[in-house]
Amino acid sequence: MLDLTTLGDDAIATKGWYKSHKHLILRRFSQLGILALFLAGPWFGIWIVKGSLASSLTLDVLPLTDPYVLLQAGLSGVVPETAAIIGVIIVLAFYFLVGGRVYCSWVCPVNMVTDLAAWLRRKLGIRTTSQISRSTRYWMLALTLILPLVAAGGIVWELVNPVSMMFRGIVFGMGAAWLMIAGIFLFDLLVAKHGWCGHICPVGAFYSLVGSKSLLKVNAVRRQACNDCMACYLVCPEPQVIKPALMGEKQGLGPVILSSDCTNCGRCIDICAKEVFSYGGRHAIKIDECKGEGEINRGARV
Amino acid sequence: MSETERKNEINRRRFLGNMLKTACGVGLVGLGLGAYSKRASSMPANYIRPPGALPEEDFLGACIRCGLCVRDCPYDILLLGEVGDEVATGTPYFIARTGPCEMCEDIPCVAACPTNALDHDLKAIEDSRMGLAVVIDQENCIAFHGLRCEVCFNVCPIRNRAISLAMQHNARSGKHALFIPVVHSDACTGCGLCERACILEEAAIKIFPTHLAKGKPGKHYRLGWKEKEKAGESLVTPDAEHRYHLPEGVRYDLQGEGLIIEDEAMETPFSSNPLDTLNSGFLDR
Amino acid sequence: MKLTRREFIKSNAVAAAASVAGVALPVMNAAAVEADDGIRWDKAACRYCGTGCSVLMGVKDGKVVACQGDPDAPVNRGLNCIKGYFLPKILYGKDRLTKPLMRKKNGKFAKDGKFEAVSWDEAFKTMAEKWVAARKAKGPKGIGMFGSGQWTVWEGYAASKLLKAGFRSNSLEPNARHCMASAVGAFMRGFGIDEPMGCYDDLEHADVFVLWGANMAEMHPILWSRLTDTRLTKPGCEVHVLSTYEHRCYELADNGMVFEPQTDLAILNYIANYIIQNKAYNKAFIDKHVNFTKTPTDIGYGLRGTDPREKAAKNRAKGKLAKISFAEYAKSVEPYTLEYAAKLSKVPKDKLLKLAKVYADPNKKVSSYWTMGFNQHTRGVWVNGLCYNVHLLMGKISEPGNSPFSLTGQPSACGTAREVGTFTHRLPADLVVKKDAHCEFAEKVWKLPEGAIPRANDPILGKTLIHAVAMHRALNDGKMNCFWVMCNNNMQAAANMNDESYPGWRNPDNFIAVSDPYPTVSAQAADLILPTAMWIEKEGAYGNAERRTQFWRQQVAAPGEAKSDLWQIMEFAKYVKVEDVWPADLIAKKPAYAGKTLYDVLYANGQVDKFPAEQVTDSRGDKYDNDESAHFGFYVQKGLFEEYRLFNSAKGVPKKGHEMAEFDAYHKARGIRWPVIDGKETLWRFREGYDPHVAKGEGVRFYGKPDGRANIITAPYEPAAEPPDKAFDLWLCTGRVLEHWHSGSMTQRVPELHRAVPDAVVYMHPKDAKKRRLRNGALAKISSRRGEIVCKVDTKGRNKPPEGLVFIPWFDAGRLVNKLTLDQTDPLSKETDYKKCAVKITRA
Amino acid sequence: MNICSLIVHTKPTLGPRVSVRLQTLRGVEVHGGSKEDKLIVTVEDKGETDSPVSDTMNALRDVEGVVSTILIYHYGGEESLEEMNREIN
Repeated sequence: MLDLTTLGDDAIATKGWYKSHKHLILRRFSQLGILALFLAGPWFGIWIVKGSLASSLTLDVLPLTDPYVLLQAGLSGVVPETAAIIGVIIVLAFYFLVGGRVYCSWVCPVNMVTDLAAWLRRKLGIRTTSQISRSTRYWMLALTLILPLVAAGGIVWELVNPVSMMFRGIVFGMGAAWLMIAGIFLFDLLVAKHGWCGHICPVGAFYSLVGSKSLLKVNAVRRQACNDCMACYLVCPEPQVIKPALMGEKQGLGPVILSSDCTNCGRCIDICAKEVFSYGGRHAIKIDECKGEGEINRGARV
Repeated sequence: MSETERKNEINRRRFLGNMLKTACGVGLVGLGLGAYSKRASSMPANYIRPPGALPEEDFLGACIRCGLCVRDCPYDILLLGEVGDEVATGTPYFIARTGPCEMCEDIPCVAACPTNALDHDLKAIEDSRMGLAVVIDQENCIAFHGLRCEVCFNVCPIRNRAISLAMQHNARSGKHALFIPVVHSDACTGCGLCERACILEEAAIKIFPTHLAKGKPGKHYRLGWKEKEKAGESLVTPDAEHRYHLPEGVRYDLQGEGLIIEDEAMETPFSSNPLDTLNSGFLDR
Repeated sequence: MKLTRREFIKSNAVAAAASVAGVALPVMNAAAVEADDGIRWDKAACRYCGTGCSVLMGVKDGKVVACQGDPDAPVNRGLNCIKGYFLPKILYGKDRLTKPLMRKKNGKFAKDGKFEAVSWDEAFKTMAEKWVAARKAKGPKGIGMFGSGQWTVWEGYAASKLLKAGFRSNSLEPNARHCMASAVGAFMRGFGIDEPMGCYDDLEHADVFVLWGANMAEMHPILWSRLTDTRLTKPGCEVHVLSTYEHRCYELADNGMVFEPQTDLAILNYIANYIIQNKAYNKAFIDKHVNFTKTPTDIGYGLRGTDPREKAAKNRAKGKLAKISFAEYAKSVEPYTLEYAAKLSKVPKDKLLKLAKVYADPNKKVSSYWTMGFNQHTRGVWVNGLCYNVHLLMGKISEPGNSPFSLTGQPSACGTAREVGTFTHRLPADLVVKKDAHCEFAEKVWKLPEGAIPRANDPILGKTLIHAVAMHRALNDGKMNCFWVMCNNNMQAAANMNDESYPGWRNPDNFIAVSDPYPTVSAQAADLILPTAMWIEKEGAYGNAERRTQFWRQQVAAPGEAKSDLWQIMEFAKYVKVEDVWPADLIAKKPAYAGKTLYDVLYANGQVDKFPAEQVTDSRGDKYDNDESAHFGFYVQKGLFEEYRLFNSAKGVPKKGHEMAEFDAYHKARGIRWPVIDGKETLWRFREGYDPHVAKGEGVRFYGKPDGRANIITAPYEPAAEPPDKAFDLWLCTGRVLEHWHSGSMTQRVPELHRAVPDAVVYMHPKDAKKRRLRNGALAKISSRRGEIVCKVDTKGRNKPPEGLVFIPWFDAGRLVNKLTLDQTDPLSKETDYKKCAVKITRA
Repeated sequence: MNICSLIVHTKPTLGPRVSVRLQTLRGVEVHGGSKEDKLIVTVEDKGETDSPVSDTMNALRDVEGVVSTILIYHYGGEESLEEMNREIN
């Protein structure tokens, strides 16, 4: 078994610390930056973005609205304002292009919590995990969309949704929401690996559907160079998405990670000492440039 | 059954089993959520929704908890429900006693709402019905004891229409009047300025959600004088002229004060029309 | 539950902050809720207005913890207005002054220095030095004192002695000059004796009420409550309201009239004309009790002599009455037809006619009430008089329900400012310094050498009279160098702050002392601030508008080194020697006074110090402190009051009619209405049966005048000093609101009252606002020829001005409306007109 | 002996953090209100020389996250600490 505590050392050794954490840092910048934009108003009176992830107004002109929550509202019988519809179209178009779950890894604040839980799991060597189906989230998604139709409380999911709760908590006031966040953290740490984001969260499920045909993808473009170190699987929050692209050459599968579960987080790009992965377009399957080196590596592995 | 088939069979069973398990689990979560939502959709009576808010049940369906209304309130009175608050998480409300609605003419909170949870058809703030002011504690409201307070009346932005003062005789002091604040639901917006201004330690006038504040008369009953006023005449044949047996000096005013005994002792040398006296020139006589 | 004192105080502190912040604390300390056990109740007159409600104050552990309206008080029967409800809180504002503060630099007084705490000794030493120097260098007008209708009776009396007898200066004025002087002027001219002939019982006996420039609904809340009750319960009762803008009284009005400012003069003349034309006047009454006179016209506006309006005036400040016949009088009001009055005043004819008719109806008892609308008027004495004319023509005066009634604004404008003579021209009990005989009598009572009190036109000192507005001008011109302001906030209250008040106070030649419990606008502009023990922190007496004198005991101690105004006046007198301020020849007339201090001469004169200090005790045996008695060693208040009583009871009293009861009687009663004769009080004056001064068979006698006849004084309509024009196109009227008292120095420190009305707003007509692209709640800049302020627009509030007029209350220290007003006065009464000047309004 | 209570306005949502910072100052106690961004704070000293309340109140203003402070109540007494700590009923 791999020593999880030294995961990524290889990449640091070959590429240096920065390159092997580049996307992680960029993501944190993105997540915190978005929070900062929302907080600049209430804290410093600099009003760039108002509202929350559910719906916001940037510089008093650009409306952005979360399609998932608006869909729930719509199901409970609401006709939204034009601004909200425009906002939804902009958001949908964006995630349609860059991948729905980019929301999860580049925007969602809960990601920082669950990433921390995953990191601690590795550092502490916690291996216990309960069997929860990864499809649970789609069931949850279905549930959250049915509830507004049948239950009395309107957008029921928003009563407990930790994703919006955490963001709103930071921007408007936390209340007891930290309990919920702590619950997710402990759940991920002690109960199920990638339990929340990878199995249960219907928000992720929704965005994964939004981005199922997205253009921006991670591409195992130099998959021949793979030395089977397993680092990418271990660090990936949705490891099942890697295999078809990385190992699928034999089955005639392309090197692009096509699964919509992929969050485009780029951790695999960072962690790989052999620089197998890179971002690319959905249809870019140029693998020839490094074939030679790939051959050698595979040979070595065999 | 071949090895592969058996494997497939096991996989299918496991798949079905897993699916059932997941479905049951999610179903349970759903039941829990449903129950919780019912509880969470009840709100303390002193939590008031912003102007234009849809009826509570619709509001909870329409509000996407974005907080834009909170941000656009120029007086910073709107709060967002936090987890643990007795209000649906992330939904806006205000508490009149500490921060009432200042009734902006352009209603920025409604303009900010992306989903019509705050109804964009609300064009004039005077038409909003956030709640209804109720003079709830008539024992402690000092106006009911005859003290000259009237702060609620004076701060009310719908002057003299939402709150008026009913002037009554103060039987206790015998020579003072009471100035009793009376709220009129046809004009009160529930802004809460009165509740904030109330000078008691605990306000005697409070804003309540309209459904809690208002009674409802029996469908069958009409107030006769109001119906007559509406119709402009009696609903049935007008009363015939009445005539009575009366002694000298006594009249009977049917619609007015009833029996009138003209007291001769009270007679003065003056006509009831002052002009008769004024023009009589008796001083020059 | 056991608590330490520290915890208890802290829990109170926390509760106070939480209630202000509107924060609910999870567990409030049980100490915050107290039982009523151990509260000592005692009566007092309410601190605020001239209504004179009686209140009971509850004291526990040396602190006022509770209050209630006095259920046994005839005025208010246990009721209060909203200000009275919060009376205890005015004592405990967080920023009470507790130490004398003087501007200093390098350890010495400096006009441009910063305020530093000093001892009373240092404060008075510095002050006495300045006062003596100014008195010597500039004469009697070199110094000045500005007192108050909120002083207690003996404070006013002691001040009158200090200035008039001690410093030999008539530079003493009360803030009542801004408030009641016009009423006084009209009483003296019309009746020869001050204060209303009726009493509050008129409120139950009248059939018709007419309000002339009195917003009783807000300014005399409890009286309004009585008036309203009569309107509700008495068949046929009518209420007529006149003002230059619609206010809360119009809610009850049967005949509400909004007239063009200054045209009340024309309306009253119209009513008189109507009565005469219809021969409705009471000829028998007129023949027996009335003289007809006329007053000089075109008298100017009390502005500085350099003002072109003054130069143009033919009879500047002249008021000598000339006798005329009834026919001449009738002719003088003849031009005031209904058409003319309606055209000038813009009041519909039918409304004016309705008003005239009620006055002219001999069967209707009419009570007219007025306050600042009449008094703060460049023709204030005239307009007061015109109202008396109407009542006198009809004989509707001095009997239950028929009453022309001048309401006072302040709690003791009558009791203190007027009765004990704190005006420049007055001495106690309606005596005046103009008359030698009056001065001689006062000198006798006060045990002074002859000629000690400066005459109005003194053979040696020259002209000695100087009124309030002139004092500010004299300060500004450097002619007056020392000024002591007590118990009022004249920097905020006086008109034309920018051009007169402020430059005058900050004139480097001048030394300004301000005595106040709080750091007011005046205190900020002063050089020496003296911390004051207020209201029930001292034994006191107020006299209300119906001649009712009410006493209270000292119920709590003042904080820190704060001392009552009485203490300050008397203690300061110790720092001045007779030689400092009296010429040698005067001292020579009374050699015993040589080398003495003013304190010895004025207060330790064997008369004031006649009553030894005693333990003040009430009928239940509760004991009360008396800090002044303890300090000076005798019962100061009693001594002063009893000496004042000599002005009504000593041999050779020049004027009768002001008789007071003995000191001790007042501590037992809920106020007594003077004249008090044989222990009986007087309800209606000048009427046989009610007034013991009217002999049997006389029916009515206006005994203030030698011939027992009142004066009907004809006066025409004359325009205001500064009507709106193109540049400044709106009338500005200023005034008060129910929730705040005067400059707000007390009520703005009550969180609940502040929350109810936090800021002054400009009330204006929605059309006027729209024309200036303003709407309700918008910020507006209001500017006049003298200054500008910014405040919020209110088009929907309690006051509804007509187009062309705006109203701004003056309580708000953050929006000083007197930067805008003009220092115009009635040339006769010298009272400022705060109700009419021209402003313009733009978006801020 | 001085006891004062103040309302300390904090930047939005910073109430709890400021509350913690304030309690490090001598004689300062926070009694609640952090949810409204308005803290109810008492300041007390034990005599004239020992860190007078005025200094502490000035220090309050400089604490990060504090927007403004308003003095609501001031008790200043001559009593000794012993007197103050005596029980009342």
